[in-house]
Amino acid sequence: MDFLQLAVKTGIYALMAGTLVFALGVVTLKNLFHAALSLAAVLIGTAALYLAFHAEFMAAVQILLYVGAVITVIIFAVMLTEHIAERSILQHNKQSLPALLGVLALLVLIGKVLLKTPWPVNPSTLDARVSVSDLGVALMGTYVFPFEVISILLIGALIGAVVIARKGSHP
Amino acid sequence: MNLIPLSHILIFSLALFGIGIYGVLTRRNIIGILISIELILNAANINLIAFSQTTSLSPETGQVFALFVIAIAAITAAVGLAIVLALYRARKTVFADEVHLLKW
Amino acid sequence: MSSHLLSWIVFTPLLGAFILLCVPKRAAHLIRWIALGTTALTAVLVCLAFPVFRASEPGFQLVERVMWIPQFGVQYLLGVDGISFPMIVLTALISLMACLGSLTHIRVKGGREKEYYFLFLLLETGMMGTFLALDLFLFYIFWEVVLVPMYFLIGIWGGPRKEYAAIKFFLYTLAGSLFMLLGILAVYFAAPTHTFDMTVLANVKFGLLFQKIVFLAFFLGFAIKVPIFPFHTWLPDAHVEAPTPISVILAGVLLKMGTYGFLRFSYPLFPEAAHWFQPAMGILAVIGIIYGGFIALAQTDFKKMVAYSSVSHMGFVLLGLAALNADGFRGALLQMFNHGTITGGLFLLVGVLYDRAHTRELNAFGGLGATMPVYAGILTFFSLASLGLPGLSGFVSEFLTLLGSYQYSKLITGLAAIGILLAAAYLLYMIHRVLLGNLNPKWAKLPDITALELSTLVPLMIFILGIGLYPKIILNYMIPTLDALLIAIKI
Amino acid sequence: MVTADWIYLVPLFPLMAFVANLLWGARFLKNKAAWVSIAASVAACAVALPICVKVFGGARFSNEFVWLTIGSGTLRFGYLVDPLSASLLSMVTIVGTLIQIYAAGYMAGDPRFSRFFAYVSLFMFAMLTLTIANNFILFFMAWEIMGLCSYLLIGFYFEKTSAAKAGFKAFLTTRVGDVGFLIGMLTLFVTLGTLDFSEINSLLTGTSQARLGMNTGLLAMSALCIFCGTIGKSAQFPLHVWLPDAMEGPTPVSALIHAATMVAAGVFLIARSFVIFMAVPGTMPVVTTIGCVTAFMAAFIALTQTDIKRILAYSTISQLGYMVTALGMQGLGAGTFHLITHAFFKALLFLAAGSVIHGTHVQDIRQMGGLFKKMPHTALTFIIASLALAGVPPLSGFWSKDEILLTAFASGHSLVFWTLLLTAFMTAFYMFRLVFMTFFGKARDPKVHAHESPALMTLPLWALAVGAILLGIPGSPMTHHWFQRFLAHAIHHPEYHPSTFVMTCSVVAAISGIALAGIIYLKNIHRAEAIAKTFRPLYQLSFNKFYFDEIYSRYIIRPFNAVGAIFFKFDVSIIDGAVNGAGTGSLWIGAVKNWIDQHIVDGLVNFMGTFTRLLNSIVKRLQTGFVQNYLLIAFLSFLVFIIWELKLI
Repeated sequence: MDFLQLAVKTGIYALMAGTLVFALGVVTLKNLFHAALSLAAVLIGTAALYLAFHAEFMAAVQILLYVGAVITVIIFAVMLTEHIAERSILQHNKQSLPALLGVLALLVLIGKVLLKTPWPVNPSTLDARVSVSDLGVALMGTYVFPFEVISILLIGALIGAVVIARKGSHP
Repeated sequence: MNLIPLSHILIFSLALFGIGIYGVLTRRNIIGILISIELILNAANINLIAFSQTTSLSPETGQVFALFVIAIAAITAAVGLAIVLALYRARKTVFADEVHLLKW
Repeated sequence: MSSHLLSWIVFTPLLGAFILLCVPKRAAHLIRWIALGTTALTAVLVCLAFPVFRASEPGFQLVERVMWIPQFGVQYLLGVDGISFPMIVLTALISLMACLGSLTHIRVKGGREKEYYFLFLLLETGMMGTFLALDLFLFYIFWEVVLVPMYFLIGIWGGPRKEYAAIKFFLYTLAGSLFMLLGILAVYFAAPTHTFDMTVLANVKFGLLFQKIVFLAFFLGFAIKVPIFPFHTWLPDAHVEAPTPISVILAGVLLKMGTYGFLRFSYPLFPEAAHWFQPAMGILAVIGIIYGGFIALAQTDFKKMVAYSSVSHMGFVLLGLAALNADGFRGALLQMFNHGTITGGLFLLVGVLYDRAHTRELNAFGGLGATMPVYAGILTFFSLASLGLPGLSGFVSEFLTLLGSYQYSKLITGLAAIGILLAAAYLLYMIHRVLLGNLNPKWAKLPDITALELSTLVPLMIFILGIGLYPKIILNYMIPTLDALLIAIKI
Repeated sequence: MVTADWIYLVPLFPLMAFVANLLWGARFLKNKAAWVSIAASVAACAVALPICVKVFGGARFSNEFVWLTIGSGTLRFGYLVDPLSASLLSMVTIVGTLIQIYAAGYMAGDPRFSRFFAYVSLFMFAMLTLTIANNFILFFMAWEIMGLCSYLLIGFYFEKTSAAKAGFKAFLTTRVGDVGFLIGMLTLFVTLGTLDFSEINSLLTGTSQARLGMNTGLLAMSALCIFCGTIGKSAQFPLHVWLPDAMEGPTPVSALIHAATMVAAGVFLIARSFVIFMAVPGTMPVVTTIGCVTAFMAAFIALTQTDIKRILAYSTISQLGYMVTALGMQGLGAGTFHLITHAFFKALLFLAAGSVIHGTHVQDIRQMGGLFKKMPHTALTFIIASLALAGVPPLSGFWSKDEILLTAFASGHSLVFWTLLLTAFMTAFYMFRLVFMTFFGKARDPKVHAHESPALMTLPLWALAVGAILLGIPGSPMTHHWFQRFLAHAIHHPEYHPSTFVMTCSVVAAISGIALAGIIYLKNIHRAEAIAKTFRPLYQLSFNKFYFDEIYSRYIIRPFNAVGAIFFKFDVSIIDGAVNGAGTGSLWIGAVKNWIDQHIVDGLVNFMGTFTRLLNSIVKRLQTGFVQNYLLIAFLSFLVFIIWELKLI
């Protein structure tokens, strides 16, 4: 194990830790705008993690789609409803404590299971690189049906979103 | 990838997931809930990609499904936010606990 | 196509119903034509069955058998024999007439024609399926399929108390069919090979106590449909409130489903119980005949009178069934067919009058024979057929029924003969009040029956006259099956 | 050449006329409708009479085809032309044709002219079918269709409430008898296994009778039930009430249906099923009694009636009673003979009375008088017929009535004999009361302007008069009772030698009746009132027709309607009420139900309600309406589930 590897390893762990911190920020920050920004940070962190997994295309999609599109939409929404998102208003409801306890219990439980499970590792795919063309072939071949379903869903959602948000449909 | 054991990554995604759940359960603002849902989806995505590298299935499977999840996340955001806007227009609120038509 | 003829007969109306769904609401003309075309097509399909159906053979023909739910042994099993064949002919005929009758009636009633015809066609599928299903499970499904459209047809297009009548009809029949469902399940679990297949179950010997209990469960289901005294009170309300074409179907086909059930399921499955219940059924039949007749005599509402006369006439069917001999069965099955045509016609005639005068109060009429001579003639014709005038079909079936029951019990037959007398009384009294006497000036301008209305009645009249003059034409289809049934249930 | 199978055409001709008149009568045929019907009748005559002549020569025809399968056997329809049906067939075709010709004149100008002839043709079809029917079912079918025609024709002027009611009454009353007839047929079928006349004949006569010894009870029942049919159709006591009311119909109908043919069909029915009655002799007295009572009662009522047609109607009932009595005393020949002769002179009487009504437009004999000069043809034929009915020799009525009296006398039924003789006296009296009040004396009502009827109507009168005069010959002692012996081919029944005593009695009764009528009504009309006052109770009884209508209406019709109403009430309030759970029941059931409802049912229901609400108040706390709250619960439940499932604790 050379230094570089160690550095990379440390970097990844640091990345994960940072991402978790931002994630905490997402759910705790009072200002929704800030929360949205931390979400962006989380997403970027995740994208970086993808790079470490040699999933470059996924990283690109993550950045483009999530950070580029979704976050933008969210921020728009936040700004459109902004005057309510003031500091003075309570941003969390009264069930924080049970929720927290539940989540912790979940973490402990699943974590225990995760650690106990002997994860099978297939050495042949461990270092396999997935090229974009491989993805394309898989999408258009094996998974063409779900792909099409997703596209229909997208269209539907698009139309639906337009219809719902259209002014005048609700007086 | 071989640098970090799979279980660590799973722990990480689990933590992300837990945080997301916490957010969904506690955020009053519907937009906040939506954001938290994005966190959860992200955790799932990380798992998918991690598994795709290590299990015996062909490696692109996980990525393809991750792609689908991203698409669905986009849909959720679009429709969800549209609903939020409509709700805001109709009821002048974006807080989940102020929308309780189902209450006895 | 002929290889799946029965399936075609059952599902053609459903197909038409789904085509209707795709037609825009405003295309009322198109909707009417599609509905009429579908019922006509079904009738044509039934006609196609005539050359294929071998009348001289007992047993099921044109059988279609597909495993449907293998886990429970449920099959899609259709078949036709001498009992069900007349019934599907009747169903096709009455549906076609009722559809023709709907053309003007529903338009007058204020539209929603698309929904109406959709439900109408659904109803036809249910009726056809009920008469053709040989699998108990399938039978039950079709039986319930009939119920739902009927509920809406009465509840939406009915008269002033339509909701009450529809709910009453629905609950009554549902209660009955629940008992029937219990009976079906009991049979299923009691049979050595768990099956719903009629053809298999008919050969199974059940214990006497079990037979009695399950027979009673089936009896409740069927008795409410027939209806047998004292389960008849849904009938007048449903009939009076339902729109004319639906009354026609109700009287013409739905009531037959009950008595058909006896012949198809109760008797072959539980022969010993059938013999055990024979006196009870005979007595109930006579009570129905006399009771219905007396009440019909007291009616002042035209439709209610016809409805109660149905109770009386269906009593004859039950009487024939209770006789448990060849003549009784023939009379009963023939009476089922005849009652369908005759009472169907009477309801159509009530509708004709109601569409013009907007009242059904018998005492409000009088002397219509002078202003509506054709209508008067046809009304007299149907009334005479209903009261059993020889030469018309009602006589043949009543005669056979009485002949059968006479061999069973003289007392019961003698009492049932009072019913004939009552039929003459209430029908003639009705004619007297509607057609004869002084003309009420209010009705002086009523137009006579139209060609469209005539077209719904004339085919029925042909059947009534044809069967009355030469009953062999239809009895030939029934006799082999009924005789075989009689041998099978002999103990 | 006419073969026997052509006889199928006999009823078919009128049927075709019926269809033609019904479908095209009102629009195309109009006044020609009568000629369609008459042509059909004439054609039926042309076919039937040659065949009848062959039968009179000794031939006998039958043929059949399968109509219906019953049980193990079959019902075969066909024709049977034996002496009995041949004599009736010839009578019906001839009288029917003549009456239709008359009706063409009588009904001229009626708005429903074609309808009338359609009905009459249908009736002819049914009557002819009945005469040649070879079994009871076909007989019954024709029988019922006749009843229908009778109903339709009585109510022909249905705008008149009384006419409509009369039709209703006629149909329903005869239906009572018909139901008996139907049960009789069923019994017969169950007993003998056949309904074919010839088969019944061969079963019940000859050697096989011994085998049926054990069935006499059922056989007697079937005979009596079949006799119910006669009682209804031939208007015998106690179901005679419909016939007088049936006079509401047009007069030709009264002549055809209610005098000559249909009502005689009841007598024909007994003659047809004579072997059954013979097989169980115990039934015969019943028949005799009913017939005798009817004959006397109807004649007694006829004494005081004032409506010309009603007098004739009661006279018809009385004469039918005669025939039934004859048959009850095993006098098949005598009864049938009187049936034939009576058909002619009674049809003639009705037609002549119709002519009178046509000419004067009144029916009450008190408004008539002195019509002889104004309508001589009518009056002459009427008097001829009256003489025949009264039993004055040598007219036909004398011979046939004498036969019946002879049967009664010779067979030892002396009470019956004297009753019938008294009836004969009364018959002569009321007939000539009618004749004298109508045709002689002075015109009593100045408003009545009488005129003779057209030739179309008077010609049939004369034709029938010829029959009324001459038809007695075949059955008279002069021809050695040819007719009776001809009929006896079929069935053996006792024969009696003519007795001078009986003839003398009969003639004396007729002459004295006529003379008494002449004394009272020809000379001094006021004497009648004086007599009526003297015998007031009897007069009232006769005038009010023994109060039959009132009794029936009070003790039968009203209870029937009441039962209907009560049942309906029962249905609505109790059966339906029980179903609906609504307290619309009659009082005590309602009260009981009410109590149960309030204290037990309602208590239970209310308890259920309270209990549910209690639970609800707890459970509803869970329903906060906050999505996230639900989510939290779901999440925690999920956790618990995982813990449980993984057995982590």
